Amino acid sequence: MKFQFQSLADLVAMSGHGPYVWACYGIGLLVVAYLLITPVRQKSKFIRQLRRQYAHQAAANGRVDSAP
Amino acid sequence: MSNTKFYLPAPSAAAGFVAMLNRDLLLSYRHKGELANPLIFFLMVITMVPLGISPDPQFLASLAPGMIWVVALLASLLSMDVLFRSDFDDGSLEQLLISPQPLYFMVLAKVLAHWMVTGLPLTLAAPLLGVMLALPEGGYMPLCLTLLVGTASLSLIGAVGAALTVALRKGGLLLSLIIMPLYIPILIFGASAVSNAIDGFAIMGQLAILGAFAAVAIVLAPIAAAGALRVAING
Amino acid sequence: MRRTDALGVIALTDSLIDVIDLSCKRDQRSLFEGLTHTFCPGDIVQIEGPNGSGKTSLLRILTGVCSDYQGDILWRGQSFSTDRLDYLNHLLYLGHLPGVKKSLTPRENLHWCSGMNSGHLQIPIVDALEEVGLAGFEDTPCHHLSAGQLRRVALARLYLTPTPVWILDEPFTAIDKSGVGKLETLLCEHAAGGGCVIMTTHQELSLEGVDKINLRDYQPKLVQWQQEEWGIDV
Amino acid sequence: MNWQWFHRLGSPRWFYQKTSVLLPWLTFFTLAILLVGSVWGLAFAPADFKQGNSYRIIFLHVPAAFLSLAGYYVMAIAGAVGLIWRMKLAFVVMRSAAVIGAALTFLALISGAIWGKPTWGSWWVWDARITSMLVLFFLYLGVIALQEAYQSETTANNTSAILTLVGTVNIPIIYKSVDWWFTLHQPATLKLTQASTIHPSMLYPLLTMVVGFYLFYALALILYTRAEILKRECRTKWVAELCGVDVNNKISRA
Repeated sequence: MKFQFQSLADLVAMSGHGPYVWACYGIGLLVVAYLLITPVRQKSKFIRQLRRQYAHQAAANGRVDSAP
Repeated sequence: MSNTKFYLPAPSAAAGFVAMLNRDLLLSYRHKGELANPLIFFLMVITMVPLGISPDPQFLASLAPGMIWVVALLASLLSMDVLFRSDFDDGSLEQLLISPQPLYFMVLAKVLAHWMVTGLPLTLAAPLLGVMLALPEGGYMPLCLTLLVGTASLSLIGAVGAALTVALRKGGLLLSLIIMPLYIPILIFGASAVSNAIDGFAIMGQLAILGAFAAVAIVLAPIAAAGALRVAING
Repeated sequence: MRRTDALGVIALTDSLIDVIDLSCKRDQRSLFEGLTHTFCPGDIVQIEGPNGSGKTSLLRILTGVCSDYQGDILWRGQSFSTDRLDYLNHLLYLGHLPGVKKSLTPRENLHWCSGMNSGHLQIPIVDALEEVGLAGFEDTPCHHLSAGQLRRVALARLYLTPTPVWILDEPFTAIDKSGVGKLETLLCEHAAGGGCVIMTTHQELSLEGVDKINLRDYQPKLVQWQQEEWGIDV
Repeated sequence: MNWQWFHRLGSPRWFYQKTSVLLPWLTFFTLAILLVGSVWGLAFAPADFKQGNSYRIIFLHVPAAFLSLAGYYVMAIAGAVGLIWRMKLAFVVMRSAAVIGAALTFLALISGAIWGKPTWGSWWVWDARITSMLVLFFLYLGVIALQEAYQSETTANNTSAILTLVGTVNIPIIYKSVDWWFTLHQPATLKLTQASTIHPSMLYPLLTMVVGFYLFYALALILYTRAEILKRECRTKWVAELCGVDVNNKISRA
């Protein structure tokens, strides 16, 4: 197994096919990143929301308890 | 100490099938105007083709088999939406689900009625449209044969989509979206049989495959449609 | 409890439908819980409860149309889904919607209904329509009829098919006073003849001996934590 | 046989906790293998003698195409399990699989189109494989559209599960008929993949990428499912504990 290109510039150019190949891999990266980041963000956003909700509830409870 | 007042013979599936078929045919008969709609649509779209592309008979002839098949498919699809919708709206679908009849045969009866008032007229009207699109001599018989068998499968598969979207207000477009990919094999074999016949090749193979599709669809599609009706009406 | 005669004739002493620990949950929201009741021949049972307490859902569950429930429903001693068609054959359900086709005549509509059921008619269709006060309308297309008359077409089925179990969702809606009286008599006769009526209504009934199930009593208790989901509904 | 494990498998909490342990490892291996595979394919695999360097797209296209088809079956099996055993978790998996599958099908389509430009001189050619991919994409879109159309979650789940099952019966038929249709209309001489001719030096990076994509699929499915589980179970005690809420304090209110 050996590195198939003369230089890094060659690797980028890929004898003229560079734009196509790199565009493909770019889109691939975007899709992979999207599929991994969306659920993680969804989850953390949801946990934050739930925490706020519970904190709100706890505050409301505190007021009820201290009421005469 | 028995009560003979409630003597109930077991209902016969055949009688239920006939009752369902009769009712749906009677309903279509009462709405004669709607009966013609798919046909008029069929005719209009075919009129658009020469206007939009070219009136050259040779060009049209090469286009005719595929064009007629695509439009027949669309016409059948557009008429599919009402298959269960009106029954859902007035509560008779609910009555259908709780009637002591196997739902499979009820769905089959409804699809048969639908096919008799859409697929069959489309098949009969197809030669006329063939003339308008300069379909070559050898294509007429195969066109009618493939449409006859193919529209039956279209109605059966379409019934599944109609059942899945029955509870949705705006189900029409969604129905097309979910069902059209499933129509692709029928379109491929139907249209290619007609072109093959025009080129003088045998078409028994394609006809046999279309027949096999119809047979499988008769067995499986009503099961899926019945299941879909049960879950759609549940919500 | 399980005893059916050869002809499918129902003995008066048997219970018809047993509902055991029934609860209804739709999309995470619990409507009622822990409902247990035995419906016997001769019973008229009125389901009560505030709006949204699940009256219609309960009736739909009993017809088998709605499956969002947990618990058991027995038809003459065995689960009503084992011999579904037999159960449905003994059942008549009138829902919110009359289930009447507007472009058909009352006669055609009832003809379809009887064709779907056993086809066994107690009295001719014309007589049934006369009973509900639609004499002379047999061959008028239903879109010429009023809402009340449409409902009467549906009610005519009560005279036609001899099913023991009637499940009626608001049968008195859009029915005038004399019609209500007539219907009440019919329900009484049905019960006296060994039938069973399960119904919801907002009307004050003048009937005697009506059992009542108030769904308010079965409302889910306020729980601190939502119940953890345990894989499969067993 | 004891079916306890199967029941537990359906418990969202059990699933969530087990996958929490698995997740870091899975993420690490997935990203590592994908990275190794891409570098290998892009820089170290020899160029194809006919297609030159543009063939390097197959290291992305083929795994994506594999997974989009396999993903449909994952979705169908999940849907069937949900319908038969009324297992809610299965429906959650089905929903997640629809989104991931559609995204991967999209990737396969786009990469196929980009590969077509230098090879056939056109962005879009009605090649059998790419046409089948397009139909598969439509099938995914249909399932997602049906899921979104219903207000009631139960109905949405059940109807889209039935649609997936109907689609599953149809997919082999569609693929076969598209293949047949393609041979009818003069096949293009160059195909994106010619399985029989592929040289080991190209096969190994391809296999690496396929494995990487399978792992990635599992990872994405688990992540989506976990997010969905939290949403569904938001009122349960264990989710509250997970969010760091003082559970006992809340009980004192009642």
